Order: sequence, then structure tokens, then C-alpha cells
Amino acid sequence: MAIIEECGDICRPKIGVYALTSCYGCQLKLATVQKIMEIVQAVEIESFYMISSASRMGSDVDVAFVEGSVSTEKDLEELKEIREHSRILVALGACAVNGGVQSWAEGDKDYKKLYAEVYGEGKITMQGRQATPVSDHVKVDYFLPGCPPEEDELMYFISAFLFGTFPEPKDYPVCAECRLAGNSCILIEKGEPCLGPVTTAGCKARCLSHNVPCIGCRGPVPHGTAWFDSLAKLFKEKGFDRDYIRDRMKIFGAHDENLEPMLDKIFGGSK
Amino acid sequence: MRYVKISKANTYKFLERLKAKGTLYAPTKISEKFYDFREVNDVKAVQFDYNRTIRPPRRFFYPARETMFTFDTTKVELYENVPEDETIILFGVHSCDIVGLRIVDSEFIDENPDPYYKKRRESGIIIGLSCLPDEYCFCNVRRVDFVDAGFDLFFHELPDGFLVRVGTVTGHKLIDPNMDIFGEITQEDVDYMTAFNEKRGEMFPIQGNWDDLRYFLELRRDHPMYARESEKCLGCGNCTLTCPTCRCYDVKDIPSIDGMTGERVRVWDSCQFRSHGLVAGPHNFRPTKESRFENRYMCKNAYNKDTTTAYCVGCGRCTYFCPADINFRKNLMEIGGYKEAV
Amino acid sequence: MAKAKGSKKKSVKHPISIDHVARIEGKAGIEVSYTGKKVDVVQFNIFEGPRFFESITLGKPINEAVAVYPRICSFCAAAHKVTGVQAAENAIALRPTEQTKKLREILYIGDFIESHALHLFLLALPDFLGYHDAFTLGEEHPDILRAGMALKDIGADIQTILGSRYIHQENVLIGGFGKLPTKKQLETIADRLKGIRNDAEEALENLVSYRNWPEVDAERIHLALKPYDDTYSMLGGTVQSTEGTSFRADAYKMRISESVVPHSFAKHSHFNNEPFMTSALSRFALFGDGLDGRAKELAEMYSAHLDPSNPMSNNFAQAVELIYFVNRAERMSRELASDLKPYERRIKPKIEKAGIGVSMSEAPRGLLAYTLKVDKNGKITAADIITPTAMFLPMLEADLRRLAEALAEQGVKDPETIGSKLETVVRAYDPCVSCSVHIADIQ
Amino acid sequence: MVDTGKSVYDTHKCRLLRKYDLTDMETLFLFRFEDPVVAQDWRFKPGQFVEVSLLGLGEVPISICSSARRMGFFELCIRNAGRVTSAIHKLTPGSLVGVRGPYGNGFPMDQFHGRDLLCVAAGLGMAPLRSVFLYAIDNRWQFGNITIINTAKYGPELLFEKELEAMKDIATAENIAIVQSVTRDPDYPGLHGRATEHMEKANVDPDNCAVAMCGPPAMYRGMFDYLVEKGYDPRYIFVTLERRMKCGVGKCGHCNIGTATSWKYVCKDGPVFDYYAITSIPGLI
Ligand SMILES: Cc1cc2nc3c(=O)[nH]c(=O)nc-3n(C[C@H](O)[C@H](O)[C@H](O)COP(=O)(O)OP(=O)(O)OC[C@H]3O[C@@H](n4cnc5c(N)ncnc54)[C@H](O)[C@@H]3O)c2cc1C
Ligand code: SF4
Ligand code: SF4
Ligand code: SF4
Repeated sequence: MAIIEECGDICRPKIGVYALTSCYGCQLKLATVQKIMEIVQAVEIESFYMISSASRMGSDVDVAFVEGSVSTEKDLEELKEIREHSRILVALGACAVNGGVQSWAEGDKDYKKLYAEVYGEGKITMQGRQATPVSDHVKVDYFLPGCPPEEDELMYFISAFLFGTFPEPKDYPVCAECRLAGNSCILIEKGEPCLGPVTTAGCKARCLSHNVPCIGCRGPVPHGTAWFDSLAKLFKEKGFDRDYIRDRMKIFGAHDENLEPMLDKIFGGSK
Repeated sequence: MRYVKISKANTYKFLERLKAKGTLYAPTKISEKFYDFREVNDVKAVQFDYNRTIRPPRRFFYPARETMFTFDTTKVELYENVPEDETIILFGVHSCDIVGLRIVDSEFIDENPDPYYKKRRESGIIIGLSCLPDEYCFCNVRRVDFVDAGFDLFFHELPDGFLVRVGTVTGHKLIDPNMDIFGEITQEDVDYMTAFNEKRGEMFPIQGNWDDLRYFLELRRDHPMYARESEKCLGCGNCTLTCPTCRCYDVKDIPSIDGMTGERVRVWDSCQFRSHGLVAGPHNFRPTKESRFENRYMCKNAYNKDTTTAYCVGCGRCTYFCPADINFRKNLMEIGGYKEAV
Repeated sequence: MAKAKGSKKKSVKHPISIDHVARIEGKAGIEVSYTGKKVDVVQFNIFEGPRFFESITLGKPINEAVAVYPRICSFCAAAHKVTGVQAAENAIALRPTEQTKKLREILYIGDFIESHALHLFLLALPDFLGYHDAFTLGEEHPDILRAGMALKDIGADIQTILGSRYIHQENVLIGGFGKLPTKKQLETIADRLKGIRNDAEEALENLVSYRNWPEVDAERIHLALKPYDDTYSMLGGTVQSTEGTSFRADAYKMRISESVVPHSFAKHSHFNNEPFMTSALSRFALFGDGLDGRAKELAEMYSAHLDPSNPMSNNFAQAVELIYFVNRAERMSRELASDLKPYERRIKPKIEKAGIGVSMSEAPRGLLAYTLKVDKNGKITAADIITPTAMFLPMLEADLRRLAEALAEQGVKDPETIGSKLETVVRAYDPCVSCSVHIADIQ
Repeated sequence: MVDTGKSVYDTHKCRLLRKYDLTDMETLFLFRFEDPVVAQDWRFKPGQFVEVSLLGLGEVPISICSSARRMGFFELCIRNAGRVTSAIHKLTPGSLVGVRGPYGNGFPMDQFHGRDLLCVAAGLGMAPLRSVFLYAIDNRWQFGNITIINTAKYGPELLFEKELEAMKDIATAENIAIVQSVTRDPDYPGLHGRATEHMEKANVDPDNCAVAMCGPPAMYRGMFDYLVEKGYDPRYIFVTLERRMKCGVGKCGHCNIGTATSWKYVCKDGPVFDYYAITSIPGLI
């Protein structure tokens, strides 16, 4: 089976790994998967600044992995340039997919306020922006959620991509994997504020397997099937207040359009 | 049927001996409130008094994730990944779960047998255990509170030990060489069993049977219960993944990096997930949470002709393990118009 | 390749601008401009976007906030996690158990091993051996890459076992752990560390064939945290300087001052108004005596490469630490395995009154400081985080200037050569740019 | 199914011999079994389907659309709809795929014998109905008059339009009516309108007619009303249903339909259902 249709078996697909504003964890994850050398042999790395000095912006690639949220004007310019030069653009990790933890104050504080609280009167020549997910600005062909993404999902995506297809994205929550992992449910048992029910599966309930309630790092379940309202109602019954619930759900879900309306539904009216 | 008895102390010995025959799994306490069938290292950790395990027994014969085939894409060959020769011994299975397994059998073995399930199941050993119901149990109205097939041995509680029903030839083979620890039953034991069963029968939160329930489900399809309860639903799939009779799975091909080989795996799926009813197009046959919610109520209450019961065996898992506190039994009673026992 | 281009602006003879320094964590560039022979400007431009960690966590619950802070940086997530959690515990007056402290230190060492291995093998060695990345290096020197990966793996696995994963450990909580490792896991860690001692030494052996550069040599102030047990560790409560002074970690706000500069989203820090260095080299310079075993022997053997005045020595200091920490983690894991209390429960935080907590530690790249203030409801009311990179930025710029000037003096004109030399110095500091972008002064 | 002692999920190798583009979205694929024993023994009924496997990509259920008489060969008409089907579209003749089946109940052709036959297709529904129609032609003596109504939204989407058009002359001679119509394409030179609007062209006797339909649920609803009103015998009205499916053999559970009293697998209890099943089980169409 031809790997990349246009060139059959002759050429290796070109890959670019780019960072906007982030912690570099997704790239680190990608660079340190067990089979990295196999990947490196199967593809041509055009750009991967974190790892290689032979990196360039603006070269044409078959797939661009973009990490990070759009948080400066320069990020935005670069993102648009990357999009122009890539056949497939993959949003890699929580920042790119959901805007990342830097969006925690979304809706509460604007950029000016954030800036003033950190830099005071100090002037910086570069222009920052409120953090936003990549898909707010360009077309994204595939989402690899996670903070950072999971190795098996990265590998599945890459092998499927090389094969000319892509994995069917997960549209169910962490709870399902929590159950399959044989964990007890700490939401039922201890009333802990677990976000597993609204968080995209894929981590095999990593935190729950450590008795740590999920903080939702993989972002809300896509396709509007993150039922914040049902969960908020449940949390409310367990004694958590609106602010707490909202704060927790917003760590990785601040840009989900259903979040606020669904919370309003349970708590009535906007905050 | 043959009956023998065994003391509690000897039961531990028996469990120890079972470990030599295969991999022994038994109910184990995994947290304050939850139990799960786990491999037995220390027989003292086996729990005889438990209500339900968080994962259903079917997982031993039908694992949550399994590689069905490896393949060679160049030759277009599939290589069946036959399960290993391994005797799986499940100790402490309640009647509802035994019927649950038989329901899965009827779907996975009787017609177009699933080779993976069949092989594991045929070399598996099932040892039943009597139980007392809690407020979540309703196997009685499902008519599966007492089983007469589907187990090799069945342990019924006695004051100190168990009265054991021997169900199969395999069961006999487990007893015969161990007669040093098993003994013959007495009339007293039989009387105890009657009394136990009577007490047990009275403890169920509801009485009667629900044979007509599926008709009411159909007659009350637009019942407001669905909208009201599905509103609470998290769509997390816990109800189906813990259910002893749910069987849905998804299949995916995972190619290797060089694309030459790969594996075809199947993983448990759930009708509560959006993609379950999704087809290319994209069109979704169950587009709303409510439609997915209702689907389960229909499926679980449909009639299985082989076990002559509903697909739901009344084990209570889907309620007990529902993070959103949706009570399946009560909701069904609302549909059936049944009254709660007083 | 980092672009080094010569443009023709008036009065500027040959400016050098590296848009994007490769093989470092985060986005930064270097800008140098000359007038005639004189170097005018040397800037380390940090354009990695700001993420306002201290601001977005204001008013947020402390448990959630300490889960968010480590996302400042992936290379030293565990460092941030441990330091942040310690600050939080100090703020709410929670005293973790001895076992918890030990486990945290092993976890922290895991971070060191991983981070140093990544820096030395993946980011720095390609420079030294003349490759543009570790993958091409690995094709010709598979053994070197394998050793680096093996070290990285064990560092990563320690963090995965103790912390749930090697990037962003969620199992590290205020008051303890969600789940403790088993005795068997700790023993396996110890056994694996034992098996990897040689690989750790190999890094140093590979590096020493490489000479330090005289051009960046200069006296400097080093700051490092005095190890709590007087051996060599990243945990402690007092900061010492090579000038002979010291101060308690709680007082860092008074000693380390920060300011905003226009060319960087990261602030610059000064100690007594002087630039200073914080790094593995600083730790070595101040507390190298606390090393033991092979690390000590090798450090003595290669003392010429461990010159506190030369930032390039930081690579060697990291290699020495790698050897030391592999041993220390092995010892600690074995000890802990033998007296593990597997049922020790996490102490659930009870927050009854407002408080302020400070914690400093040595991240792989140098000093890391946290101050967290909470109200009686457990919400963050103030946060201050200073990362190592933010601390050493002025010193890094000074070194870059020195190098640029020296090269100008030697008549080196080729921007490519100058550019790549400048980059190598930047890399020697192992900067964590995304870390550095979050300094705040909140009263 | 040919019993080769293989697992139910294992496939037979089939070679793609030819591709014919039918429309922008649908292509007809001609396959041959590689194993001569399978080629000889493999049989199917009109309305049945196979699972086509592209290793590394997955499996999809596809109706067989050729004549059941052509042994060793079969044709599939496949719409480029997603991950697997788009990859099938890229296959070149000579490629191998895995195929298992046939699955499903198929149309009860035996029961149709001795009756007039009305086939009504909309869109991709023509794929399974082609095999019903070809069966009727192959076994012409078993049937009375035959009518096929083939509809699509737009002219270029009419499946097998040319093939049917070419048959028209001979067909008329054999009392076979071929009606092709579009519903939304003003530029189409031929007939316009839904199937119900062309029923007067159906050259069949409602009292003694078997009806086979394949199309979207909306068409079924319209046709049911019409047929019952015109006195067609509901016992001889059959339609096919579509659902997601992964196994084809009643295991994976995706194709379950119905309510608690009538729980069915589309893959093995269907995909062909009769009028009563469809109308007595709410929610099927
Ligand atoms: C009984 C039956 C007969 C069919 N006959 C034909 C035919 O003759 N010609 C034709 O072009 N199409 C037919 N289809 C539809 C065809 O199966 C889907 O178009 C195909 O599965 C889409 O798969 P994909 O991987 O390309 O799409 P994706 O959207 O990528 O689908 C992913 C997976 O979802 C499942 N899936 C998606 N759509 C369907 C669907 N409609 N039905 C079942 N599973 C689906 C498959 O498992 C598929 O692998 C038939 C479907 C059924 C149920
Ligand atoms: S612990 Fe959390 S993820 Fe697991 S089942 Fe409960 S709610 Fe879901
Ligand atoms: S359990 Fe939740 S927080 Fe933990 S890794 Fe999974 S999605 Fe992330
Ligand atoms: S539907 Fe619920 S009660 Fe019934 S068998 Fe399944 S899990 Fe048990």
C-alpha cells in the first residue's frame, strides 16, 4: 500500500513539529516515544526546533504537528504560515486543542488585566494575546488531546497516517477506561470532584488508577457530548459550590462553548 | 445432582488446590465499597460476602481489549491470535452472573461461534456462590435468583462452610480427588439451605416477576421517565461496561509504522457513546443522549430465548456503579407500573 | 537551521540575528549588532508567549493551582510540582511525612536524570560532535544515543511510577501521594539504576574530549541551595552565594530583584543588583564537596572542565550530577523499599486560616522559587514564581556579549560561525524558556 | 458461507479485477475469489452483504450487487463515504482484499416466485436491488411482470442508469418495465419525481406482486402508505435497513434495533425486513 499517494514508495512523508506557546511537553513526548528512531526513519523531519538545528519555518510538509496555544501575534502569524505549508495539520496536546491551562482565566480576565498583573507598568515590544486554541484560527485536520498526549495515541496516529488514514477519534469519556481498568469510582465512593465523566478518554484513566481525581487534562469530550450540566448537578449534590465546579471544569475546558450555558442551566442565570 | 459439603477452613484449602489447576480469580475487596474479581494470590483475601463486582465476569472470556488477528498487509493474510491454553477458574460467582455468562454464551457460541470466547469459555471453570440481596438486587423478578445450570460447582452458605451442588462432569472431577476435605451433607444442612433461601427471598426489595415488563416498555415508549432520567445521564458508559450481559464491541486495525504488518483489535464499546449509532454520511441512528439512554432500556429488557430470561439479570451493577445515581430498577418499575415492596 | 543573516542597516556593520535558537526548550532568539569593532547590543529575545500563571491562578483553589503550575514547563515539571506543593504545604501549615519527602526527592531525581540526559545527549552533544540533531548523531553513533535514551528512560520511568507519568505528574498532591509505589517497584527502580551506572559515566567521557571556550570565561557570582543533609541534593532551605553570603529561602524576594525588559516576555533577575548564575555548575561550585563515590572521583579527575568561571562547564557539571544522582536514587530507592509503609495515607489538607508559603529548590537548571499565599477558603491570593532561566538571563546575556566581543576582536566575521557559537553558549545554560515567561510581582 | 474451518472473522482473499466508475461517488468493483474451492462453493442470495476488509484500515459491510449466477465472481457498488471506502476507491485492479460473508438474510426470492415483481430503489439502494433485479432476469420464468423503479436526487447520481437504459428494449419485449427518475434535478432530460409518482407505470398486479425496496426511511414511509392503499399484499413487501456494524454476524451489537419485545440484529435478522416487522416495531424507519 502506498504510503503517500502522490509519490508512492519513493519519498518519505515530510513532517514538521512546531510550537506556539506551551510547556514543550507534547513535543518532548513525541521526541521520546519508544519507537522514535523507527519514526525518524519512516519520515523526513523538516522542522523540529526543539530537537534539531536543521529546522526551518515555511517549508512544505505533509503533516504539521502544532503544539501550544495562540498567545502572541507572532504565534498567530506562524500558525497561518504553518497551515499554508502543510497538507494535514494536527493540533497536538491540550494547549493546541483546548487552549491549555493558560486559558484558565478565560472569561474572567482579559489580556490587559493579565498583562498588568504580571508585568505591571513594564513595556515589552512584542505583542501578546489571550490564549486560544489553534482551531479558532485555522482548519485543524486532526486533534490529539492530552497534557501531554499519550504515547499509544501518538503512535496509532502516526502509523495510521503513514498508512493513508487516521484513527477514529474517541468520543467517549475517561470513565469508560476507568471502568475497564478496574478502578473503584472515587466520585461514587468518596464524592471526589472527578472530571472523568466529561473528559475525553485515551489516558486509560491514568489518574484514577492512582486514586487521584481527573482534572480533565484531555479536554472535554468532543461533539457536545461532555455533559457538564449533569456532572455539575451531581457535584452540587455532593456539596461543591458553583465557583469551585466552574474553576475546576475550566482548567482545560475554558473554551468549550457548552460549559457556561450548561452551568447556568444548573445554577440558574449567568455569573 | 450430587451434593457435598465443605467447612470454611477446608474451603481455603480447596481454593489453594484450585490454584494448581489454573488461574484462580475470586471476589476481592478493592476499596472501601467495591469488589472485583481478581487473581487470587492469598486465598485469605477471597471475599465470600459481597454483593457485586465492579467488572463483570464476562471479561475473563471476552477481554475488554483483545487482538483478534495480526496481519500482513503485503500478503493480505490474517493470522488468528488464538487465546492461550489457560484454565480460568472463577470462584464466587453469583447466580445472576452465571445466567449473565449463559446469555453471552447464547450470543457468542450458539450461532457463528466466536472462536476466542468459545475457547476460553470451554476451558473455564465456574464456581457459584450463594448470596443475600441488597437494595440494588432484583434478580428474583428476573427469575434468575436460583440457577440450575451454567456452573461446575455451586457453594451454598452453611453456618460453617458450604453445601456444594455439583453441576457438571468438570465439577465432579474437582470434588472426587478432594474428598479428604469435602464430606457428605446432612439433613440439617438441607434445612439450613431452605431457611437461607427463604430468608433471602424475603430480603429482595421487590417481589413478583417482571415477565410483562417488556410489553409495558413498548406500550409506554413516550414515558416522561426517559427525558427526566437521561437528563442526569453522563453518557459515561459505566452501566454497560459493568453489565454482565452487555456485549458490544468496536474493531480497529492498527498498522505498524512501516505499514507491513499490524493488528486487528476489538475493544468493548457502549451504546451510550455517540459513535455507536454513527454511520458515514454522517448520520446517527441514535443522535441524542435520550435515544441512547432509551436504547439500553429496550435492549436490556428484550427476551433471550436461550436462557428464557431478559438480557438484564437484575444484578444491580448499572445502578450501583452509576456515578449519576440513576436507578435502573426504579425507573423500570415506573414504566412497568409496579409498586415498591413495603 | 537558525538563520544568521547579514542585513545592511546604516551604521550597523554586521548584525547577527538568530530568529529561533534550536535545541532548547522554548522559543527565543539572539540579536547582536556591531558598530565597527564594537558590539552594541546583545539580546536574548524571549518571544515565547506569556502564560500568566501567577495571574490566572489568583482566586483559584490551591489544589487545582498546584496541578496547573507544573505546566509551566515539561522538562522540569516534577521540579515545579514538588516546589509548588511544598510552598502550598508551607502556606497551609501541613507537614508531609518523612516517607512522602523521600519519595518526592526520588521523583525529583528522576526529573534530574531525565532532564540532564535529554539536555546532554539530545540537545548538547550534537553540537560537540558536529551534528544538527540527535537523530543524525544516532545514525552514526548508535551507542551514544542508546545510552542517552536508556538514561532518559529510567529518569522518565521513575517519574511515571511515582508520579503517574514523566510529564505532568498528577499523583503528587498536597499532603502526599494518591497511590504509593510498591516495594517491588522501588526495588526494580534500584536494580535498573544500578545497571545504568556505566551509561551515566559515558556521557561525561563523551563530553570531555571537548574543550571549554576561553571567550566566555569570566568571574561570576553563583547562587545555589544548600543541601538539607549536607551531601548533594536539590532540596534545602538556605541559599548560598560564591561571595560567601547566604540567606534563607523565605527571604528570596528581598535578595533577588526582577525587572521587565522590552525584548523579553521573561523578566530579568539580579542578586544585589548583579547578574548571577544558577545552574548545575553553581551547585557544583558551591557544594561539590558533598559529592561522593564515582561522581566525586570523576569530578576530581576532570576538574579542569569544571571551571566555575566558564558557563560551558555547566555541561560537565550536569554530567557529573547525572552520575551522582543515578547512585543517590539507587541508594534511596533501596532504603525506602526496605522500610516502605505501603498503607501510609495522604494527609488531606485542612485549610482553616490564611497563610503564606515559600519554597525554593534546585531544578535541573538552577534555583526555582515559589511563594504562594492562600486565604482561609484555600484560594490563592498571591503567587510568585521565579524560574532558573529568569534568574540567569542577565548573566547569559553578559556571556553572549563577551563571546561576541571576543570574536569581533579575533576578526571572526562569518555570521554562521558566530551564530552557532552563540547558540552553543545558550545551550550550555540549558535554558528553559517556556519556564521563564511567568515571573510576577504581586503584592 | 463456505466452511473452511476458519474463524468467523477470517477472510477469503479476493482480487479486484475491474473498476467501473458509476458516478462521482460510487464505483463498481468486480472481484474474484483467489481460492478455487471458495470460488466454486461460494453462494449468496440477493440482498445479502459481505464484509470487505482492507488490512490496516478496517472492515465495511457492502451489499453484493451482482447476479447470484456468476459463480466465483461478485460485484460491489461502493460509495466513497469514509475511511475504509475511500481507500477501496483507491485500489487498482490486481489488488487483493479480504472478504467474508455473505451475511444477512437476503430477500426471500423463493417466496417471490410465481408473482409479479416490483423493485423500488432510491440512491445507493439500487446496489442491493440490482442483484434482486438480475436474479429475476436470470430466472425470468419464475416471475410474472417485472418493474424496476430507480430514483436518485440528481441525474449524475442515478446508479446503473446506463446499464438499465441499455436493457430497456429487450426488457419491454420481456414485460419488464424500467423506470428511472430524479427528484431534484431540473436539468435531467428523463423523468422527474419520486417513486410514488411513477407507480402508474408499474406494470404489475397489486394482488399478486412481491415488492423489494431499498432506500431511505422516508421513501419507505411514503411507499408503504401508497402500496397498502393500492391493495398490495403486505406479506410480500420487503425492505432493507442500514445500521453501523462491525462484525456482520450478530456479535458486535451496533446494528441492534427494535424495542424490548422485538429486539433484532440488522446483520443477521435482516438487513431485509418485511412490512409487518417494520411497521410493528416503532422507530425502525
Ligand atoms: C447491510 C449494509 C449494506 C451496505 N451496502 C453498501 C453498498 O452496497 N455500497 C456502499 O457504498 N455502502 C454500503 N453500506 C454502507 C457502508 O457500509 C458504509 O458506507 C461504510 O461502512 C463506511 O465506512 P468508512 O470506513 O468508509 O466510513 P467511516 O465514516 O470512516 O466509518 C468508520 C466505521 O464506521 C462503520 N460505518 C460507517 N458507516 C456505516 C454504515 N453506513 N453502515 C455500517 N457501518 C458503517 C464502519 O465500521 C466503518 O469502518 C452498507 C451498509 C450496511 C449496513
Ligand atoms: S472515578 Fe471518575 S473517571 Fe472513574 S468512573 Fe468514577 S467518575 Fe468516572
Ligand atoms: S485521568 Fe484525567 S487528568 Fe488524568 S491523564 Fe486522564 S484525562 Fe488527564
Ligand atoms: S442491566 Fe444492570 S441490572 Fe441488568 S444485568 Fe446489566 S448491569 Fe445488571
